[in-house]
Amino acid sequence: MEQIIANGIYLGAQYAMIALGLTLIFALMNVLNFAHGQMYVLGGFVTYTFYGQLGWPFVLALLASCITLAILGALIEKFLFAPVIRRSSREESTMLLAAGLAFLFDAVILLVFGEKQRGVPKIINGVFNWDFRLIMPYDRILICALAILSIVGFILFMQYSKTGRALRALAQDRTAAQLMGVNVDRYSMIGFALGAMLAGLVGGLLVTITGVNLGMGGPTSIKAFMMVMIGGAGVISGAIAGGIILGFLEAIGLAVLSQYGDITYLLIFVSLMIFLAIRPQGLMGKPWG
Amino acid sequence: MPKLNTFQWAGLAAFLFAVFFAVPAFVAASGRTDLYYTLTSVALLSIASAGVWLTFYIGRINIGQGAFALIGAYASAILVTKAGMSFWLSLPLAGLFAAGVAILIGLPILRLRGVYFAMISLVLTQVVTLTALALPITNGAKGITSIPLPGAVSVFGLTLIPDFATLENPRLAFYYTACALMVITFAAMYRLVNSRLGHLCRSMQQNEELAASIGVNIAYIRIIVFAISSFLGGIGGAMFGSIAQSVYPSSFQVADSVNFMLNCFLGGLGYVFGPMLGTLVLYFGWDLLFELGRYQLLVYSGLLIILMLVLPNGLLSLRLGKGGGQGR
Amino acid sequence: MKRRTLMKTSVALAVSVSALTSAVWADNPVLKIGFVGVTSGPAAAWGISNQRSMEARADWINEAGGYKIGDTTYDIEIVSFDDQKDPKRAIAGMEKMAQEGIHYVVGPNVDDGAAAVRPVAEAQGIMYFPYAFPKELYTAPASNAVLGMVANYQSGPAIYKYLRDEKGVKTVAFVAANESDPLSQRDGGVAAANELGLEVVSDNVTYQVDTTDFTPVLTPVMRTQPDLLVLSGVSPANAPQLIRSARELGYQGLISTETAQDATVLREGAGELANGFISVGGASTPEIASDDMKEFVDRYTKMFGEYNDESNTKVYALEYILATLNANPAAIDNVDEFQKTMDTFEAPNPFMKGDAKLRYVGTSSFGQKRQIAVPLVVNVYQDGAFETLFVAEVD
Amino acid sequence: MSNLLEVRHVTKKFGGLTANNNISFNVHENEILSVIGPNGAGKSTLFKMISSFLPTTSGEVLFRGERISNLKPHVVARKGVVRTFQETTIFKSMTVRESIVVAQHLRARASLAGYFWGTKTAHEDVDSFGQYADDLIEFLGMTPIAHELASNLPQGNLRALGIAIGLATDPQVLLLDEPFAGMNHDETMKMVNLVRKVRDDRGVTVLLVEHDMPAVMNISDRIVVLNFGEMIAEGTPSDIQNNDKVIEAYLGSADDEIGI
Repeated sequence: MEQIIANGIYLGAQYAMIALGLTLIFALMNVLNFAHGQMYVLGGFVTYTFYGQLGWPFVLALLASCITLAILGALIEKFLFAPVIRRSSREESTMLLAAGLAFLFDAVILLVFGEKQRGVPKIINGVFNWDFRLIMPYDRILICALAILSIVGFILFMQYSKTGRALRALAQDRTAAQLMGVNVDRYSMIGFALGAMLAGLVGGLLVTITGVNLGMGGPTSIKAFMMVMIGGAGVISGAIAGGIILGFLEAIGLAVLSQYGDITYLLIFVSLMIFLAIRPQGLMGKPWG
Repeated sequence: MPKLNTFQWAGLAAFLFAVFFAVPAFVAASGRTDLYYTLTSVALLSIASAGVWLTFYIGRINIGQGAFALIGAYASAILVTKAGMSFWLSLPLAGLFAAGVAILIGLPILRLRGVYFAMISLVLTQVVTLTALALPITNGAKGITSIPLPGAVSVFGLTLIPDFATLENPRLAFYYTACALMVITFAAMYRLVNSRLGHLCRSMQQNEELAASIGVNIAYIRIIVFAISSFLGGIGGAMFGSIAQSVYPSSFQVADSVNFMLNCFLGGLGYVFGPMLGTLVLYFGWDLLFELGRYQLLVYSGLLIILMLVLPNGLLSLRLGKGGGQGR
Repeated sequence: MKRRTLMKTSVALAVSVSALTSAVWADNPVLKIGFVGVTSGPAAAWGISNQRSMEARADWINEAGGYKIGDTTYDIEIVSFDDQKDPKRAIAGMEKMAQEGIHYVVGPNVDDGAAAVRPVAEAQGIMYFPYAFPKELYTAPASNAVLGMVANYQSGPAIYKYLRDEKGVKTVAFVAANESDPLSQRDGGVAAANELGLEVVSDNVTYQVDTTDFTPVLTPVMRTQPDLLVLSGVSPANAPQLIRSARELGYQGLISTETAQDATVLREGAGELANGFISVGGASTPEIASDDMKEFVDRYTKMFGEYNDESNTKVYALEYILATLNANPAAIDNVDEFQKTMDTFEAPNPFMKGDAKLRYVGTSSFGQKRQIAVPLVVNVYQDGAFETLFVAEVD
Repeated sequence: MSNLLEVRHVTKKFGGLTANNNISFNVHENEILSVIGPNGAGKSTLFKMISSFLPTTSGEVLFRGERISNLKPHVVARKGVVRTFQETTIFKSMTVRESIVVAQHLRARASLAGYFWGTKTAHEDVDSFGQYADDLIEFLGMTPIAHELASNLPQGNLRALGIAIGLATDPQVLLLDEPFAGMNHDETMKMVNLVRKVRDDRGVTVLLVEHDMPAVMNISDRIVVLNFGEMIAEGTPSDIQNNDKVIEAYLGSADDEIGI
């Protein structure tokens, strides 16, 4: 039982962070960022390069991941998404762009970092073991704590900083924000950069535990979509709730249903579909997000 | 009920001529027999993409067509291998089965709109894959292999379709079959879009509430359209199963679902023939870049992004120029 | 105007790049050998190690002046097709090979692709060397597929038997990814273990390939306290994480798999926790690697920056194709001749010390010789490198 | 005069909040009846319940003695009770004529499959739709803009387009949602005349919700007044003008544009 809760919290925290970036970008620009998983992988590879290969301190490498992805996000928004959104007659057209970007990242990652699974030295050794009732390696506890801290930091940032408030206004109502004097173009770019940065940050954090390989991008995006759906698209609290719920579903499902083998995920998917049929806007979303 | 003008008749004739005569003649002359399979794939994928396009037409972003293609592939494979049914009978049944599943699933999920529908349809592909892995009738992880080639069809002793296994070149037979199916599909689509159902779909795409207020049974039309869409997916999947003579849970994956959607976007969502063109360009694009080796994906995705920047409303918007968004 | 120039430029760019790469200049006539497999996306590692080992070997041959078959010396050109792990694409790839006049193809890497290309290969007269295990691919009436490695239902029993006899293993647990290939391999492994009289204590735990935390997956397995944990068909990406999770959960027993792994990946991903991990490799461990093998590893490393231990096995397929053609030059464009030669073919194995032979096997598994004999080298990982545990042969 | 539409004890609660409490009134055949009230009086909630776009909490709405509340909106439309929307709810990328043609689909005699195969009935339908659309466009004086895209029309025309779409379904009762909102005096007068013409020439009964008092006084045969979800008055325009409760309600509310 304790183990399930601990696993749930650990998974939930990392999932929530992945979902946060995705939902932020969605809320601001109505873009379903298919390339989110690839950004996460890229963040992992940057940390791998600086921490694992060049021997920088972990925190600096993490910072490098954040900065790289933020810059990348800003550039992508400015030169790709913004023009396409401006000129396209249907906003869903950005999906093609996002998918193209996902392919492009996959190609670049393959060429630059190779096809192999990569890993970095552990940050801390040792395993916390409470009488075999609760087993958790120390590095996992640390990463979990860092993830929760980052989430709290992000919430505080969105709540109290000037930028955060502007972003929230923008997410709520683009036109109204414009009327209130928010520089929509600029904050869209900042928001996208921030979303990409979050992806990079999780990637950097998790590379210490799971390692990283180029195949992780697509499935990560899909998981992130699911969390966002559970919580409600474009809502920050929803993304966090969705991440934690999915984390717990996995932890519980794998523990309870293990003897039935292949059905944990099937059940998660099916119950998600039933849930959405009953509550189409997710837990906290606005209808038709 | 629009009548085709002379120009359109000429275009249609040229298209049919190209598909059924010029291409085989070209292949025979140049010896590029690998083109048959490539073009067969394009035809079949564009059939499935046409289904996706139709769901776009009622304002739903459908990233779940891979699920129905897989269902169709399995339905046909099971009917052929386990029940000993003729492939030609199993083909429409596979489509109908996919449509039936679509109705069951569509009842709850078609109420969702926007990204919610998009994301849940994406999950659908995984659900079907996982189900195929878990079920005994689909033979789980081992898939269904050694499916016989389509057999002969004869009426009163007259052979309409020969037994593919006896043909020297089943590729050509598959090519003709796929192209015939594609032509029928798109003719039907054109007809449908320009008939009352198409008009009602358009009204729903633009405003579901207003459509309901003028008496359109939106729930019913959504289901009908989703069923037709999935029927097409099932047909495409069943054909692929027959060509590969095997079906695995991974025969159609999330990537396929995404590609079906991309085909529609690339061709242009406002144009019936968009999915056909989009499939052709995306599939052939990949094939043509084959020479680039390790840079294939890089160049491919780069071109995709550039295309999107230059023609954000799809390839067909080029022909119609600015303000042609409503031309169909 | 502007958009038109942009399009023109990009088209021109694509054309010129393709023109550049396709112009391969050679004095000798060129023998093309194909590769159809996955070299992009999540499973890229499988195909890339394949493709690179072929390219490295071909390069080496060409540098040495070519490969002599009959009276002609050929330069070897590798034609690769990325099937993106999509069986539909794999068919297209095989068609492409037929179009290029290629009769010998390595790949595909997975079950569904290997099954899907069978009709084309048989119709077009192509021998192909998949890395997929389903028996119907190699059993008559199937004729054109040759298994390019040791199947898990062959290596599994050997490993389990060794561990039962030498390490006193009595109970086994199986874990597999929820995908076709690993699940099939798990079922094969379970059958083999039962046959050997081992007790299978857990065989229904599966995981999604994209799992980032294996602790919840492994917890129920660890509760059964097996002597041996088998990671059926585990991908190199998942292996280190699974090992790490199992060890962190306090598991003390043995861990093994029947697929090839990479030492660097294990070291980076699991560190010393991976010590004692048993996997199946080719012939690069110092005990058995010949000088040719060492040179191959050097050349591969020089060409691509980093060696991949999976290539130990994957280098063999090309060698077999060439050596068989050498034995019967008539087979160069006639796979019937090739199939005839397969029954009696024998040549020295250049990659192994001693008098090991290249020959076709598989009679006991498939009823016909449709498998290349690669040494079944069972390795154990120790501090960043593999050590040979034992070497066996398949018949 | 017979009762075409009967609103009987209709109540709507959102959680603990009562939006409409026990509202009852009748709409007679061929009359123009307006529901008015200050902002937040519950007009649009009532409007949505009559057109079945919202379910009632209790009570029912009858049309020719048949219950039409708590049904699907399209079912109510098929019975002949059709609502309009405010101007943003249109078929944006259809022309005026296309919109009107689509809206006639309830009059279709051929089935969906019939249209697909192009049966004789379907062809006749299509011809008659076009004919009817042209007639209606002329009737509404929209001929000059018949082939304009809806998204390109100015606001005033959009409102008329909304009414045209509603009329195209050949309704017996037309429910108008704030037809005069945001219009200046001239535009309002034009719209008043249009609505009257619809009733007079086409025999369509009209129920509208509105808070523009002068227009309502001008156009209505009878008026129902809501305040805080309660019905406080019902009667002819002159009755209402002199009703103390109504005057109090309007003077008591802070922000509105009263015309009394």
